[in-house]
Amino acid sequence: MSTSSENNGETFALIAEFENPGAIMAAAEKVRDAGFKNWDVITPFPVHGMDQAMGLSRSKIPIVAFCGGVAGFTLGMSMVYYMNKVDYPLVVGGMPYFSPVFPFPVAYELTILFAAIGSIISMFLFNSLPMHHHPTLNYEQIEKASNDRYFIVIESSDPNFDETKTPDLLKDIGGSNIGKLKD
Amino acid sequence: MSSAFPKWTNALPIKIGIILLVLFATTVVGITYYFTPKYTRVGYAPTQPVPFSHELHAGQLGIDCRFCHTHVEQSGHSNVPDTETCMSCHNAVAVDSPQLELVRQSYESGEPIPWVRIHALPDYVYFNHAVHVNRGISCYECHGQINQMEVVTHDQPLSMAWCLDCHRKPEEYLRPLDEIFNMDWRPESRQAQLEMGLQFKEEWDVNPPLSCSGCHR
Amino acid sequence: MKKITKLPEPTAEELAGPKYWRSLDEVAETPGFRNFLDREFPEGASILETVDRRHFLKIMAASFAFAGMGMTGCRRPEKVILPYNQQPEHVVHGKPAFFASSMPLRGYGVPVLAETHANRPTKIEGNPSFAPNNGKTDLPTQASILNLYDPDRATRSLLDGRQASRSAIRDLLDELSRKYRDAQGRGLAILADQSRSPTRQRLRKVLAERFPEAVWCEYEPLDYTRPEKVLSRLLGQPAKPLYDFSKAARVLSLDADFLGNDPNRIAHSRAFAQARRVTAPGDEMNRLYSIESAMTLTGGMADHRKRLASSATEAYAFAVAAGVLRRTNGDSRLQARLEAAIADSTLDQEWIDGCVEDLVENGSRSVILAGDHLSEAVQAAVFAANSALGAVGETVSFVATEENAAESVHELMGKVEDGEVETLFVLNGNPAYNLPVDYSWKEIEEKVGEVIRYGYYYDETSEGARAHIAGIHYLESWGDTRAPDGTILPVQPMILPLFQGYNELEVLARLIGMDKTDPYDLVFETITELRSGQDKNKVFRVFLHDGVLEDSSYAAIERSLPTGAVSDLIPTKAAGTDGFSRRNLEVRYLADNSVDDGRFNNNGWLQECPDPITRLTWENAILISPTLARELDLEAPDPTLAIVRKNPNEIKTGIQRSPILELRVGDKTVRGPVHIQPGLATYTVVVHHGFGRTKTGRIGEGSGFNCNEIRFSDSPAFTRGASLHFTGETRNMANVQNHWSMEGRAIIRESNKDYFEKKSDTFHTVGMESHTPLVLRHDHDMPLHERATQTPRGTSMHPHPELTGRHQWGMAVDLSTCTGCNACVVACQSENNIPIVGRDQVIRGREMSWIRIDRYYASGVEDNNEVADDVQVSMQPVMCQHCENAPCETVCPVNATVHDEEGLNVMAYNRCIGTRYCANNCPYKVRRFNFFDWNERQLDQLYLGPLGEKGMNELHKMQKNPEVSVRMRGVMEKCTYCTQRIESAKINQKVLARDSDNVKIPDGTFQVACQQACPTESIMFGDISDPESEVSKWKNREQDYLLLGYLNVRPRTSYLGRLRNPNPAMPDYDSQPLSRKEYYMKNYPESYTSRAEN
Amino acid sequence: MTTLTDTVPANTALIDEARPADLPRQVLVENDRDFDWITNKICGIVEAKTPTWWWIAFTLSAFVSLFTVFGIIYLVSTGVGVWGLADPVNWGWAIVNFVFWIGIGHAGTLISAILCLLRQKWRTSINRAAEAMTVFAVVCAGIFPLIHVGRVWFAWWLFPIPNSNAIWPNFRSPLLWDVFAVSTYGTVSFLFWYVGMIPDLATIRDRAKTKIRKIAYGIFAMGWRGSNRHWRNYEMTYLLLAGLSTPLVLSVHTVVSFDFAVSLIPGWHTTIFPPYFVAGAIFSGFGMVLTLMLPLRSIYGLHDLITQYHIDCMCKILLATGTMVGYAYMMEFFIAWYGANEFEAFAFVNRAFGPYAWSYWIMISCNVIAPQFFWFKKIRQNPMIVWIVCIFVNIGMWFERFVITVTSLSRDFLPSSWGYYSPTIVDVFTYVGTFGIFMFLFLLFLRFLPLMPMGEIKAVMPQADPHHGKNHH
Repeated sequence: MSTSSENNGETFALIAEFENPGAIMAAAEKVRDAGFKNWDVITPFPVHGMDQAMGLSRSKIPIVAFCGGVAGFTLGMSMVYYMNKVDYPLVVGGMPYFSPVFPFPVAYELTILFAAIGSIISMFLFNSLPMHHHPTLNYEQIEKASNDRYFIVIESSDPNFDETKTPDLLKDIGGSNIGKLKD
Repeated sequence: MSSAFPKWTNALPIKIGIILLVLFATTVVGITYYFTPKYTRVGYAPTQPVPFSHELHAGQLGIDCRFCHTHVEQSGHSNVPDTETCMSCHNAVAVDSPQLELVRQSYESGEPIPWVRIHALPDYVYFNHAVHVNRGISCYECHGQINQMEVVTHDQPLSMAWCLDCHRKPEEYLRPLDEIFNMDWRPESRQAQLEMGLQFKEEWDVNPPLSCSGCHR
Repeated sequence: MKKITKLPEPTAEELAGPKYWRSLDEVAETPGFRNFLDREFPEGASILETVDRRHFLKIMAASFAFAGMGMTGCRRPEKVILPYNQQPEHVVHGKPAFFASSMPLRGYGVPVLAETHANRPTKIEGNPSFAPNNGKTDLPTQASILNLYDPDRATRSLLDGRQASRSAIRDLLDELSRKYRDAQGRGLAILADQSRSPTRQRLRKVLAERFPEAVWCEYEPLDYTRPEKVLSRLLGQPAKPLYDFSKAARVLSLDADFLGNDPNRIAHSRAFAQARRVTAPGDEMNRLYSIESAMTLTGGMADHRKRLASSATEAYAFAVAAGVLRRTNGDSRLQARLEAAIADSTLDQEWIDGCVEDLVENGSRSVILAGDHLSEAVQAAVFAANSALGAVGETVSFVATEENAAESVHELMGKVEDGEVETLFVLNGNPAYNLPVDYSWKEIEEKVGEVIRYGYYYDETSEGARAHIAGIHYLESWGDTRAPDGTILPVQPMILPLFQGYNELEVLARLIGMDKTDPYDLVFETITELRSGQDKNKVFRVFLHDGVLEDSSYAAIERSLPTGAVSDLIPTKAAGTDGFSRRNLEVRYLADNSVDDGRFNNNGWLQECPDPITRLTWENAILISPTLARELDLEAPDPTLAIVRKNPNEIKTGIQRSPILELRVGDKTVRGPVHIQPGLATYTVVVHHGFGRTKTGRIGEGSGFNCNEIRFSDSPAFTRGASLHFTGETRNMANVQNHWSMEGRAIIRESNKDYFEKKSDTFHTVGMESHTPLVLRHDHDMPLHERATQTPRGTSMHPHPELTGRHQWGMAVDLSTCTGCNACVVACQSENNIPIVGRDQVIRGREMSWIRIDRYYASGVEDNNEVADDVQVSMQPVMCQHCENAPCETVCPVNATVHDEEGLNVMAYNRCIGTRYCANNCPYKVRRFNFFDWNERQLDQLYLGPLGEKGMNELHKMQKNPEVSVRMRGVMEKCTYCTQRIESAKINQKVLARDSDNVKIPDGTFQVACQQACPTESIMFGDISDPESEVSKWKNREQDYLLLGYLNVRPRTSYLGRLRNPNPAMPDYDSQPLSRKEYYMKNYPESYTSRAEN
Repeated sequence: MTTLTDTVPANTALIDEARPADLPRQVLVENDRDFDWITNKICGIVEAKTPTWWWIAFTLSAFVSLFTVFGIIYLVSTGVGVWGLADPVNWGWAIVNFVFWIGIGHAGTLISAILCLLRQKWRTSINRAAEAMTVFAVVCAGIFPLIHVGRVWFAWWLFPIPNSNAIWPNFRSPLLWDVFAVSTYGTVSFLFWYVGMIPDLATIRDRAKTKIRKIAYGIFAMGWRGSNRHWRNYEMTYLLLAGLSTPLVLSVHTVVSFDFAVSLIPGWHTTIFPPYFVAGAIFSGFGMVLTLMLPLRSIYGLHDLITQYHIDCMCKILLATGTMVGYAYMMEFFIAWYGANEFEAFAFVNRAFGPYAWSYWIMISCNVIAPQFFWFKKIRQNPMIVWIVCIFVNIGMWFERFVITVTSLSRDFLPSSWGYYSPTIVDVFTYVGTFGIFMFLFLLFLRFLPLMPMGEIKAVMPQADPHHGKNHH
């Protein structure tokens, strides 16, 4: 067991290392099938098919992006309508005070801007990032996680978690270097 | 391996975010309040070289505005009276008042009295007094209750937005021509003002300019 | 309650008159006013250095000054208002006042009204009381106001090299007076400029009485008095010809620039335009024949123009006169003499016959003019021809002028040579600069005991003088002048002298030793004497108020011309028409169209005002004809110096680089850059006066060369025997127009009168929109006044906001009558506070004028890459066109330029951030950008940025129109249709209306600046939503077209196409104007001939 | 991975012959490098000691960037007159430079976004640097429209900020569209770049040896830990950004082209501008990417990551877009002739044969003729020649903007106002300085940030496939 000895806190999770994408994929499927909820897979790159392997649903971010886009477009159009037609209508080049044509570029850019910012912000929110302090990051082998190793983390808060059974499970599914993550 | 980030750092981003948000909001509100003419101009009441009281002259004594500001009905510029105008009364009234020392001096030496300017528009704004007072806009609308001012105070923001308020809705401010110089005249009610204003607007063909050429040349 | 203004006594009663300006001097007697003025206009250093510009001007009350450190709050700097201590009665704060005066210029005066703000004159307008001019002005008159505020003017008198007080000068004059009274005037010579001032002439008479031996000499480098002298001699009494072009149907000008450089140009232009204006097909139109050596404004207007050396004009003049006499059965002896004189001359007889036939046919409705520089014989022959035509009394009248016996400069020089002159008193003029080169001023200075000089500038003449007496501007002076028709005009001061200067009349009166020396009294006496028996004060008051002395014009002489005396003047042989070559050139010395003979050399507006023909600014050039240029190139030492570029049509790098050539006349030479000028007589070289000053102000310094250095007294206006030589140097010229051809585009639309009669829509059958009518579809047939407000606007896809204003402003410019005189350009500059930018910036192309007058040449050949000798000139004033669908507005990101309710394309300087996108998108290129802080920075320090001096000269500040913002750097500006005048008219109308709805300005209540100045009345401005307004009538004429109409930007300014009226009987007749031919050649290369002919 | 051979019956020899040869699957990382090698390679650049050449280049570019700084100080303190502008050419180098830089800024987002959507896996080795290039180019571009105005201190009026003058910007103006387009583009490009970098920053953080380094990278890594729950949202966001950036990147240059196309100046007023500008932008962007990546490849020995295949792909894109641009040039002439508008016809004749003909022919030779060399494989395989051609493309594209902006303005409707524009020394130095700024920023990027997206490269490697090694043949 190679958890950090200085860290005497409660066990936050168990972590196990895997060699390659194929191994982690198979392992993840097994953890999923074991009914765990609070667990995670740590990979240096997004492994194709891992979402299904972990039993994760489709991300909700597109909805936010869509709302952002609609908001941006509406804002653009209504801003121009208010400023150039309602608040201070001025005859400019014999053009109409408002037409859907000339504010379009502005509304279009705002659509994109709001959608993009919406999706990025929601990505951070959904991921609870930024979170600079996390037990996983205290794992001394974590450097490998962003290089060429794959980990499964099963948190102690999971109802199925068991101090003794779970490390066995991890070992069974091919994990090595099983350690404890402390908070 | 120990993390460089202790646990408390997790709360930092949100805290910083909130601080930034508050800072931003304060700046916006602050600029809106402190850096607009409503604050920078209104209330300006410098000490004048001669403690002339509009409250006394225009209020209590009831002297007409045009007695001193003689050209206001003909000229774009409402003139500041010359010393002679003062002395035409003060030859006889309050002849020895110490407050009038500078006026007497000026009369004798010919040096004009250096009044401090209060209502100053930028160079590129061409406001015309004559056209306003001849067409139903009272001194009161811009200069406030001047007949009650012991010391003249900047009463209105005189910003472009403020000018436009009236130019867009002149009916809210138009009054009978014989009440222009009556600082104490008030419409009976808002409703009455609107009715009267609309009627004047119609009858006099009041149509204030809303584009640049009205004021900028 | 009315205030009583204390005014000094003798005039208190007169001052009660509500409108007129009595005497500033007297108002100024009051201590308060004195004080105000002293503070306002201190000599030398000004205490007003921290003054806030516009308020300084706008507020009557003296000035505003930042109260410096004494701020009571920290919110803003405190400003101080200084009221007039005692307000002059007629002054209403913030409202301009107009006073009648006149501008003296070379003998005659131009009647003017001076617009004053807070007693500061800011703008000159014409005085409409003087009927011949109808309130119109010319270029120098418009610009003269700037001379008043010229920081380089002589601010102090100098005596023996030291500054002299007023009393020192007074003592000097008294001393001279005593000295020469004893000597009967022996040894005193006065060299004066020409002047018809009745008071000055009265003083001269006194002078002649008191100093019988004194010499009075008058000299002008440009002398327009020869016809007068000849006529006086012929008639045996002082007389001069006075032309009335409004009655002239046919005009032949023999080298006479009567529209350009002529003392009576304003009245000429106006009358000429009247007779030329065609309001509908069928109207009469005059026809102008011109024979000239230089390309002048008159030549530009000509329907038939013949290039001919000035020295060869005599023969043509004789031939014309002989032809007229023959056809009218005139004096046969004279005819014979004339014919004998031209027996050997080579003449274009066909041309002359065609022209003479036409003149004779129109008889008394024709007129012939000869240039003032042409020989006495020519003048006489032309008078005789006019008499024979029956024109005398109709189109030309001989009027009796006053006696004006002055000695010529030649006689004076004789006396100087003989050592008879001890004191040479130079009254105005600048002989050291502009005497012919054979009179050496240096020698004269040495030969005479002392030179005392009275002048406005400290110039070349002042340099060697013992005393320089500082003159004052006409706007600071009391005086009088005569209009060219003899009407006496007052010169009244609008302002006390800004500096310590003397009135010319006062100086003269003191020199004479008169008791009364106050110029006001002198003028008062002169005028009231002329109207003896009437109430003096009333006469004088009316005189000052109206600005003219009624019924004082010269009376017509009924006596007919003695033809015998004429024939005696005719030489046996007319001056030769041949013998010219590139080694034997003729030189013609002309007045510069802007700076005249150099008297306006330090006037920035005039220096930067492009010559209407060459379009050069800031300097003169040696003008040569294209043929001569090609011939000279054979001698060019290396190809880079060639005058004619491979393609002179374009100036490739945007800068005109001219070789500097040396012009040799006799043993004298000048060096100057050459400029190829079409329309010159092939071997005539034209040089202009007015440049190459060695002692002038900062503006004029280093501009051009002095043509007087090759001008000889025996041939002061033109000479022969000159040659040109390459020097190997080149110079970049500040030419504001790089390209002379219209490129076959229908920009200036022209038609011949007879073709227009046949096909009145001829101005609409050219240009892109003529074959793309869809562009203008929907409202094409709508009446103008409806089109102005109800706007489907052509084929636009989108609805347009309606223009809801009470008035809809518009302008029309009549190209048929525009001569290109530039009066509008400077009027606009003066009205709208337009800065000058300096020669260097003009070369870069950053001139700021809001109106430019485009000048195009058309030679009627397909490949017009090489400029031809014979061209037609077309002028087109272009200013902001106030497009309804303004392309500039659409692209401004900050709404700094938008439309107002009345159809103006307004420009809010204070909103502009200076993207310059609007200027790019303007198809007319009329927007001007403040690349630097022209107003606040010295023109020679523009590139120093903040390291340079900052701040506008106090004097220049005083000229600025307080009703117009002075623009800062980084903002765009352009013609506003004088929005300040529109607003002021609207406000006045509203003030009048009070509680009525009578707020519509009646047509003609006000004029815009260019319109008001235009001597040919070619600009009309007004409300186009009113079908009865004058401008609507103009716009409804057949000739009306829109410049670049196909763009559907719908300009509010339209042009009335130019009509030419050539004579089909002439050999150089063309069925179409040449620009029209070029248009057809370009657009219909195959079928153009048939089109042009039908 | 299954191929056709598995499914086709063995006896169809005829078909076998007719069937095109089985294309070998292109190797994106050569020499069978493993994940660890990639991590070390890319992080190594950041972690290694600062090389001397970097210091030299950095100092040099910092010095050159001072040109722009001083140019701007002089400009703002003295006036726009220090440039060569004058009537009628009121836009000169500033706008040319703006469009030039914005054009360059297009390749990055394009590579990231469009190629991402088109599943062009070869983009991975170049997209990070290209995105960085985009951001820095936008920075350089953004300088010009800001400083070219006459009163910079009022430039904030371009934004719709409520004010006591109660006046708003004019939304009809293409310049205002520009304000929105360019600021949106700058923002989104930056975010796109940054979001893409987060996992790599986490890698560097995890490898960091010192605490300062750990914190510095840590802050920007936002606590990324490679969790698959995060990857899920992250991937979706990245895909969305790619999807949003694609229309954005097309719209930005379209809007930039509107600056010209919406006006009525002959030579500007053409409907072909939006596609033509976009093609030109892609063209110049790829030119710049190659200009930067080829030297980097040899300096850092990235031949295994930026393979010949990559260069080949980019050359082909250059060839395609260059030809499109050439087509646009031709089409402009055709329309000018076919439209029978004398002003427009003149404008184009004037371009090719007028006083600015020299710039037109520089443009044609660099943009249309130079890329034609890429038809030849030999040339595409010679990095030196490719690099030289790319330099020509950069030059040519600058001249394209010069030709469009200046020649059209210098001679428009009224011959009386024709003129000629020449830049001043201030114009030149301000422009040259922006290359300093660009290189300055790019060098900082090279030194401190991951040059390539390690995660993405790994993801497109065969080893990344969970089924790798199981049923491959």
